[in-house]
Amino acid sequence: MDDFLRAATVFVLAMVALGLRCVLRGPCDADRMMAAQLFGSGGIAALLLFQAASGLKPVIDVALTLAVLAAFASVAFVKAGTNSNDAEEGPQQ
Amino acid sequence: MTAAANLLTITAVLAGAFFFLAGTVGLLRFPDTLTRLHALTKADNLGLGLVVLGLLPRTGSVVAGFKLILVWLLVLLASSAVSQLIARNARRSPP
Amino acid sequence: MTTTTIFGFCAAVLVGLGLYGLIVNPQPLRKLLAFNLMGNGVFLICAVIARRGAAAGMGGDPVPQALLITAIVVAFAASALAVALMLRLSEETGACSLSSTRGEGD
Amino acid sequence: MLPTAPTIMPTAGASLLTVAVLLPFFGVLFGLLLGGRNAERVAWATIVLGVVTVLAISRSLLSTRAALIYHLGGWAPPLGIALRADGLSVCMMLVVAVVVAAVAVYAHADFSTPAGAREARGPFSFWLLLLAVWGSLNLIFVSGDIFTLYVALELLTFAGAPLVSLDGRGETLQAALRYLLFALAGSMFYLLGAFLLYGVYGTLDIALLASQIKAQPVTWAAAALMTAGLLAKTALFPLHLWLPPAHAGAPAAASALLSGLVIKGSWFLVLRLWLDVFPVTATPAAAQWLAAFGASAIIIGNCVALRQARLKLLIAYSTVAQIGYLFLMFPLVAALDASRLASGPVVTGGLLQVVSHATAKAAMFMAAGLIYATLGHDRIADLRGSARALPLTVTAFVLAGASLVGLPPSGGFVAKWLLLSGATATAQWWWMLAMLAGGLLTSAYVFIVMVRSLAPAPAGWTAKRRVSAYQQWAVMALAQCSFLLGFAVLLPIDIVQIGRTGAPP
Amino acid sequence: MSIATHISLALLLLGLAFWTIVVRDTFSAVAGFIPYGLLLTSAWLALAAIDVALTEAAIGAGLTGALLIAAASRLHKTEIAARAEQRGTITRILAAILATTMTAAIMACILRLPDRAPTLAPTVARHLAQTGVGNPITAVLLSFRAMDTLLEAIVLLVGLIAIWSLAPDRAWGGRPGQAQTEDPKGPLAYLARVLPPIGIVIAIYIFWVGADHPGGKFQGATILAAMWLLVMMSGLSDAPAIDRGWLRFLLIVGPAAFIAVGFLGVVVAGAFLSYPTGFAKLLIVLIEAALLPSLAVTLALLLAGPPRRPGRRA
Repeated sequence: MDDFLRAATVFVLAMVALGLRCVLRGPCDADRMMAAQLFGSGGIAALLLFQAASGLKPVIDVALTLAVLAAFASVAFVKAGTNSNDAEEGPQQ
Repeated sequence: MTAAANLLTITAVLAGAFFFLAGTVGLLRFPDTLTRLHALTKADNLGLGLVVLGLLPRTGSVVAGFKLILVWLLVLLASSAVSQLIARNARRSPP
Repeated sequence: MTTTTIFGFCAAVLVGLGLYGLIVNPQPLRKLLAFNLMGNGVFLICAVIARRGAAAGMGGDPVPQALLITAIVVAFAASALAVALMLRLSEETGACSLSSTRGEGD
Repeated sequence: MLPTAPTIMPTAGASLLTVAVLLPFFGVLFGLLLGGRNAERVAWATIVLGVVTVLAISRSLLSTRAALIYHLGGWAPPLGIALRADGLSVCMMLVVAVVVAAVAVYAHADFSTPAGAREARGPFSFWLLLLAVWGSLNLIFVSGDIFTLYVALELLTFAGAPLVSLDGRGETLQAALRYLLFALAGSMFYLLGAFLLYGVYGTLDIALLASQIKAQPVTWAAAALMTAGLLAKTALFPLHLWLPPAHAGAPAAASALLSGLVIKGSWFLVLRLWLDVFPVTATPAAAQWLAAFGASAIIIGNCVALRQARLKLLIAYSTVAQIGYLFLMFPLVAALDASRLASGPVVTGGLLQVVSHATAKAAMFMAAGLIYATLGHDRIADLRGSARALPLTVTAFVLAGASLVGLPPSGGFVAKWLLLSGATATAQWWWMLAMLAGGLLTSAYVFIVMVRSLAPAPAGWTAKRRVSAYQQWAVMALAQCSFLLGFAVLLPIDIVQIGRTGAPP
Repeated sequence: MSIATHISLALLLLGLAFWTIVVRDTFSAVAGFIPYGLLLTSAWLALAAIDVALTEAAIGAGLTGALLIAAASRLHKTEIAARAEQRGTITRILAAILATTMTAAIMACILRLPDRAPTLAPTVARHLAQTGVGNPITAVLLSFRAMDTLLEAIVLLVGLIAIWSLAPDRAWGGRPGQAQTEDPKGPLAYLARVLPPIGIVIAIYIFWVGADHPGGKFQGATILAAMWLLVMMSGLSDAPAIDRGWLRFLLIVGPAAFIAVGFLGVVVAGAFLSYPTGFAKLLIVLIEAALLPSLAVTLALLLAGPPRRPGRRA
């Protein structure tokens, strides 16, 4: 069973890595923003699978923290990307 | 009981892995940003949901199971809001 | 190959990559990214050392782990200060670069 | 098993060490809370109390004639953190207290909240950062734990870098950024070395490390990493490039702090490590390397200083050169220890060099600030009239310069004399050459500045701004400290040597 | 098999790190940084450092990522000019040699670490009962090496003062960051209404379990800070002007309480930061509770940057 979970981890990680490669290459910033998204779901899934073999309990708190903070980081990410695409309003006074 | 739980874990995790595969294939194959976004969010959130479902029997306590589901809900919430933002952004500035 | 060796090597490469980026990349923000990589490498080495000291029913030596938490928070503050300086610099001069018209000194 | 050597037992009266460290930080908190004009008032109260604390610590050290040791939280190392103050630490604390007080007097004119404003950025930041610099320096001097020292180094960086760019001009922001990046990278190297030491010896306590350390590759690597990191922060040649623009661009009071004190923090740590932690490991070859960098710094720093057109840049490059002297002591100590001779005088010489440079350089930067305020510029070619307008200040500048050159009876003279005799005793004549050449070059630029400022002012010239008398006296007091420091050798007891453990007697 | 997962994790980590260093576009480089933080979290877990993983998840993956991304977007303009000044080939080669040497040296050091690794774990275990807390990391952070934690809180504050000192003079006393012009009915505002209540509960939970299980004030404070920033980013509530009295009080209450408890220890327990028998856990929880709001506000303001707009009293 543990080996199955570990194999699943490697598989999901591989998928995420492949997707990441594609997303980070662009072509536009909107694609790159998906990187955070991709990891929000795929990364956390890999993390959970990864630790399922050796007992889940404390890891769930980590996943919980990650889920909250990943949401925050994605928002920061998208907002930042949006700002840099908009033709720079310049600093507000 | 354990056998049934193991079966659930294996089935759900396999299904979840399949959706991750589908999401990645979508990313690789679809032509434009919006469709890729669609593939990514749909497939990956389902994938995470199935993985969470599969791991539920292994948590050992109700509280832990509840937290696990909460993880999924949080990711779902974030990704729905964020993908809308990305979509707007993509529409405003075509590549 | 044990887990600690794998991550120890990974950490060593991270430090090297960070050092390379720190020297080679001209943009301050890229330098900061490289600094963060280097820092992560250093922290990873500490975690490896902590893991090797697992004893008394603990998964790792708690002292270096506690140090790591402190170090991560301090590194965050450092990044925040550096970013604030870069943004202010670009606001003031319209550019964010470390090489400049040298002062009257040279 | 907890190894307990007699050198790590706590001593009575050492709780003052926590006060010396935390009082300035408490001042920061209090000043932040009250804000506005109160920041300066809080700073003043803290400075008065802090000076009293440091004096009390010195008295305690002199009466017990042994290092003061304090275990925080009652936990003995390796589990807990020890504070330890020996003669070296107390001397450094004293000089820092003196310079901080003088800088504060000087800065009252430049950094008081303007009338009508409730709170202004410059003064608020300056006073709080001044206290933060002081607290982190005291922590560096007394901490006995290499990780706490890392935190102290970062604190010092965070307090020092913004001092560079207090005026908010583009070039000073750039200088501050470059300084910050250098310093951060340096701390990371230091931290890596510290972690490696923990990985091998299982402790971070300096005294415990000293008793366990063995000459082996990982120890060498750790020593190299920590030293390299600290050298980047100290701006020893060839890692000095960040220093001149940062120190020359900052406001005068901030330059005095940065050049006089801040770089001494990381230097002190190198000294601490090489004397107390790594004496077994520090091979003479490594010490020769350190000093070789030092000698190059002396020659190159001084030559570049001579070519400067602006006074503040000249002083900044002179700092680059003077840092070099601080590293000449290492091969001397190593050679003396190796031949079982007393290395004490050389260490005293090195420390005197630091003390005289700290006071002299702070005085010079503040003098340059006054000259700038009076003339409206600091071009060396156009200094005429400044001696007439600011006799006290220019005298102070020259006295401080004399101390850098090493004329008797200055602190610089005694320091260089002690170092030179160490070099003679160990037959390392090449370091003597570097020192003498450095002295000649230094006297050349001090002389140039003196001659230029003695020239009469053009007819009809008036001062751009009148500077306060107390500012001039603050500069003079520091310059006198440096110039008369040489008489410290007449003291009945060599305070530097109290509680030194590293070297064999 | 476990080794295989670890190796793939390490390789992916290195791949992302490599990407961050070599890619031309800064925004792409930073885009790689958020997944990188997530992977690093997994690495801490693989090394059985759960408390560190929590901290990394909160600070490394969350706050640092957001900080760098915002910086990358605001420095976008300066990119093109900066690209012109690429380093020459010789510098690159020398840097590569230096970096390779460094890597090799560290690898050698890691292989040469003593076989019987020194550890303080048994010592910590022996004294754990005296601190009253069950999580050894919390015991180290708040009892054995409490000074480090106190200094760290002070480091954050000094960092904040340093950042504030970068403000333009006219904006002193004002609000940090730019005014937000978000759609109050948009998806972001929706997220900023729904997520923070959940986030706050999670933050307090993480803080509360910290005494006996992985977790604690830093991690909790980071989540709180993130939630506050989210509300600020969505435009639902503006950043506070930095001269507010309540803000200053929140900033210092944690470190001040910490120092106060420390000196209380001198009086009643004989040493700075030592706790009287039986009261250790109470005092530790007290310090942590005072630190939580201070750290949260400090972390959020560190990210928000120096004041840039006039406050209420223009």
